[in-house]
Amino acid sequence: MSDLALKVKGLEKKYHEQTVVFPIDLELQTGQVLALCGGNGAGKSTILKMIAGIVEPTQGSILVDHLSWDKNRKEYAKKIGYMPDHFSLDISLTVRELLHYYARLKKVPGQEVDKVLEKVGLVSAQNKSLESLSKGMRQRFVFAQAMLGSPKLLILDEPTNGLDPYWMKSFVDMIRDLKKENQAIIFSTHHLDIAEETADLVVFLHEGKVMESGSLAELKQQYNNLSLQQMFTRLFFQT
Amino acid sequence: MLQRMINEASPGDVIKVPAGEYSGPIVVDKPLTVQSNGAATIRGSQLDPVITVLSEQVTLDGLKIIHQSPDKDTRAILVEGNHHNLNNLTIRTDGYGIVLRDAHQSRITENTITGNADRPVSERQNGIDLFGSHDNVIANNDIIYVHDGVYMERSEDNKVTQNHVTNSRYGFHLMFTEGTILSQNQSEQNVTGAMVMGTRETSVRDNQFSEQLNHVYAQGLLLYDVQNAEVHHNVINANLVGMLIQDSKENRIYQNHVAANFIGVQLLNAEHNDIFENNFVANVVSGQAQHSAFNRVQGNYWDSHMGLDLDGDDHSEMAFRADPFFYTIVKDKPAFQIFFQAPGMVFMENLLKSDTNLWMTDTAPLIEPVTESEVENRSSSLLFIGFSVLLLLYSFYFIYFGGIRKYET
Amino acid sequence: MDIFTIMKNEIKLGFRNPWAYSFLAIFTLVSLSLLFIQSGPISDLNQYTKTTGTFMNLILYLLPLMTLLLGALSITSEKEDGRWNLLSTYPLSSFAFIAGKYAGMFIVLSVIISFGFGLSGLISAFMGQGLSFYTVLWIFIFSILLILLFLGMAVWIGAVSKNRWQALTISVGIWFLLVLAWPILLIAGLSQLPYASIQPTLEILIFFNPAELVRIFVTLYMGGGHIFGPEYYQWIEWFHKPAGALFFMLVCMVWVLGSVGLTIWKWERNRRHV
Amino acid sequence: MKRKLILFIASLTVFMVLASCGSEEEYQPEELTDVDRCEVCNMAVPHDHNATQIVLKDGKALKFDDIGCLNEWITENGTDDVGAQFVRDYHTEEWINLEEATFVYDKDFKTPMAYGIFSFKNADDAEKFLDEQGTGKLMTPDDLADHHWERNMEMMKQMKEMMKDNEHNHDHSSENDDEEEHAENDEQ
Repeated sequence: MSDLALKVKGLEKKYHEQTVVFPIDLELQTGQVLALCGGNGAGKSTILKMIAGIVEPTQGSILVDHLSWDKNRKEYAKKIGYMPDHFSLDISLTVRELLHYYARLKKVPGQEVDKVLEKVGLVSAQNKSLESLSKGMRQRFVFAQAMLGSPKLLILDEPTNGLDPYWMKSFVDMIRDLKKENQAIIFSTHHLDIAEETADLVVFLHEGKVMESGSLAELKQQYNNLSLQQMFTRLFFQT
Repeated sequence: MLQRMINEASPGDVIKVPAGEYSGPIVVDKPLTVQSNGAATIRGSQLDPVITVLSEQVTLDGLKIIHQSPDKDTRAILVEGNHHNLNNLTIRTDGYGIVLRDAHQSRITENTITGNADRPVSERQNGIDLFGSHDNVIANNDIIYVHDGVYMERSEDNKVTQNHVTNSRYGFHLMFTEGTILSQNQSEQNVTGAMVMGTRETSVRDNQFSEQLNHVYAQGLLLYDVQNAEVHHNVINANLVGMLIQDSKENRIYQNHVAANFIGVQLLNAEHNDIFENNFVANVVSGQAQHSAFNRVQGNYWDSHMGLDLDGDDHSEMAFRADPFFYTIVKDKPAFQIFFQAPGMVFMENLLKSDTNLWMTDTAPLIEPVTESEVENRSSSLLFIGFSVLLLLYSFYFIYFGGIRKYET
Repeated sequence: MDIFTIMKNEIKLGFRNPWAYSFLAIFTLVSLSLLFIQSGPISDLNQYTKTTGTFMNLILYLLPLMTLLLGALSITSEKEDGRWNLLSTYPLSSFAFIAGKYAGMFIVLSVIISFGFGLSGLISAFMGQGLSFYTVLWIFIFSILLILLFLGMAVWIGAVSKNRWQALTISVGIWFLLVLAWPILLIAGLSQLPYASIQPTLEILIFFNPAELVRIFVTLYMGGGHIFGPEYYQWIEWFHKPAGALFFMLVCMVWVLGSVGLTIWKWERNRRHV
Repeated sequence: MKRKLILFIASLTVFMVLASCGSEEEYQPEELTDVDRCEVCNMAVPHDHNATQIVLKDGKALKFDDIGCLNEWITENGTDDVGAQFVRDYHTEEWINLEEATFVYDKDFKTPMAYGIFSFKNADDAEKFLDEQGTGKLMTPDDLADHHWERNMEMMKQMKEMMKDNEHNHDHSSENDDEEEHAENDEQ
């Protein structure tokens, strides 16, 4: 049986009286993938940051594997892996060095490093400095970092941003592999084809509000087998 | 018993004091020689001096004198009259050591005078104390733990030479004297090496005044209200203030070596002095001066001064000026002395240089020291080399193992 | 231990980046100048000499600024570059993060000065300059204390600054205030007070300026205390006693723990308030 | 941040005001310490009857080793900033206001800078002292203003002459060691 990896209830975020995320409910089982779709400023990133524990919610509750951040943040932190959308890495270090650093901070044994390096295909580059890696390789590195310690929930913020088609393909493969291993994943994207290929659940967001949500299968049924891209166009431009 | 021997002797006799303990007070009132090979000890613990020397031509030689008294204003030896000779005495005193009152043309030589180290300096008295006593020679005495080593007041033409004073208040203290010669003496670790006050025609030469710095008002040599003094060839080092010259005029100060003091020379209201060919080296601050623009200061070597010699005469065309800025501030509000050598203060002094005409100015400072100080080729201690190596190892360790070395498998 | 992990990483980053080496080069040049400051006779009583006095000032110009810039920029860039955002999703406390960074940067800075002192020390030994061991030891202690205290201030600046530009501005401003402008400001300001309150106020203010605090106490312990004059006589006598030395160490500790503690508090408070 | 800064400045101000309350209208003499130095002549200030001091209006205390040095300072700097002047009683060495003291002068009274003036709390004591000494004159604070303030440095000249006279006939009278005594001898 599948168990609940993420349960979000009434989650809301306001900045100075301005609501950026209206109350939202989400549920995710292990082995499921949820895609948050929407344009810039839709509130995707904020929702993920709240789940990752970076941003404090104004209202609502978040449970990852039945655990809340407020109750036990250390345990909570061990249950998630987070991939930020953009940040500067310490590029003077080698892939291996930096990954080991993250592993130690996650209290994860060293062998994990080899395991995730293999998963993201960075074994051959492991002794190169991050400086010499391409953007795609660096994305893989950040992804590898999130996977350290096999967390219950992977939170990926725009994992496919600025990637070449080859890496897009391998990303899809990786998500599918992880799904097979019963991994729960929540990610944001504006590449709707990626969502279409990987997601079980899809949430369309616009200006902090949920426009449409449901399992991919339900939505397909509802929208006469339109692709997500077509659904998006209909949702935002034809109503 | 000793007194009886003296009473029974006729003038001109030589009394050889047998080894042993004697008790004072003893009075020698006729020309006699009282001597011992150091084995005779005379003790006194009364208000009277342990030995009083009167009359003429008395010689005391090789005696040991122990003077104990709760009252500091008592004396071990009191001398009056002329042509005496006090030689090779070992004196331990709670009050004065040797006191000369109207005693002239006497010689005080090779004595050792020790005060009471357990008492604070203000509760001790002077080692050798002259008042109204002229033409004496005070030489080769070793003085320690007293108030002032050699104190002279209203006395003339005395020669003080090759004495050594330490752990006392002032090494040599001259008040209202004339024609004093202070030469080849040493003063160390006193509040002031030589305190020369209200004197005329004093000669201070070839002395060494060092390590007067354990007091907030410590200095090597102080001239206050002094005229016509010749101060030369002295070595003045490692004092709080090397030379302090105040309210003094018409003095000649030359060829002194003033080194490693906190402040090299201070001139306050000093005018018309000749200050030349002195070395001022390694002082934290070379010179401070206030109201002292009108001195003839020329051809000294100031190591803090960046000189420039264009015409090749070994003198800089750029004048050295003593900045009164800090001194002026501190004079009014001594609390600001805490900014001595504060980086902001030094920065400020370099920024604000106005009205330099009224500063003490060496118009032609030397480019090189007057006499090349012995090249100090000191070998470093093993401790020092070890420490340097340790620091390097520490840094290499972290740079290599902590930083550069890549973590590989 | 997270502190050690953070610390080690900080050291590694330190010595992989060019700025550490430029600071190292500058500091080594400065400490080599120690060889050219004529040292004069060595006195056993006193390590406070022209050499130490001049050198202390050089260090005071350089080291606090170096420390402030390094420390503040390092902390601010963690925020600005988003690395802290990622790390805050880790089971990592603000305490371990800030304390680890502090310790790491301290080692980097101490390595920089050790290299400078070690190299100029060895060269001086071969040149027969014969610097006294205690002189160099005291200046080394002086530098270490400056690093410890200013680094505390630096991490605080880093935590309150919004970006690198702000951190840089505040660092330079504080350096200017504490090192260059301090005496003038105090002389100008305190002169307005009644005479009797000038000194007590000054004495208290000394404890608020690490540059002055360290300069005065190291001068004092090197045997130069009497240069501060009669007003500080009792002060100096007291601080020469073991209790005084202990008090000084305590003040330094309060500075370090206080500033680092405050930084951690501020860091933690900002943690989920982006 | 701003609020904290204001708070800091405010507390500093309060502290300074409190600190400044110490200076009252009434000027008190400051106790002598181990390191006092005469403001004028740089000598250590003795902890005896010779010490004098000026307390300025701003509360700063200036100490002197001789009343002559105090006078020297007044001559140079005036009395505009002076709050009070203190001297010490010859016998008890307690601080007394200069305006309320009685003085005795003789050029041969021995004081650190040879100004030859002693101060007394009671006029009776001063008179008694003069009787004992058999020399000197009594002065009130007002008399000080007209005093010639000469230091006795001439004395040695006279003694020198005398010594030279004595050189040949060797009849130097034996005298006891009291300073006041030989002061008498020199009075011709």
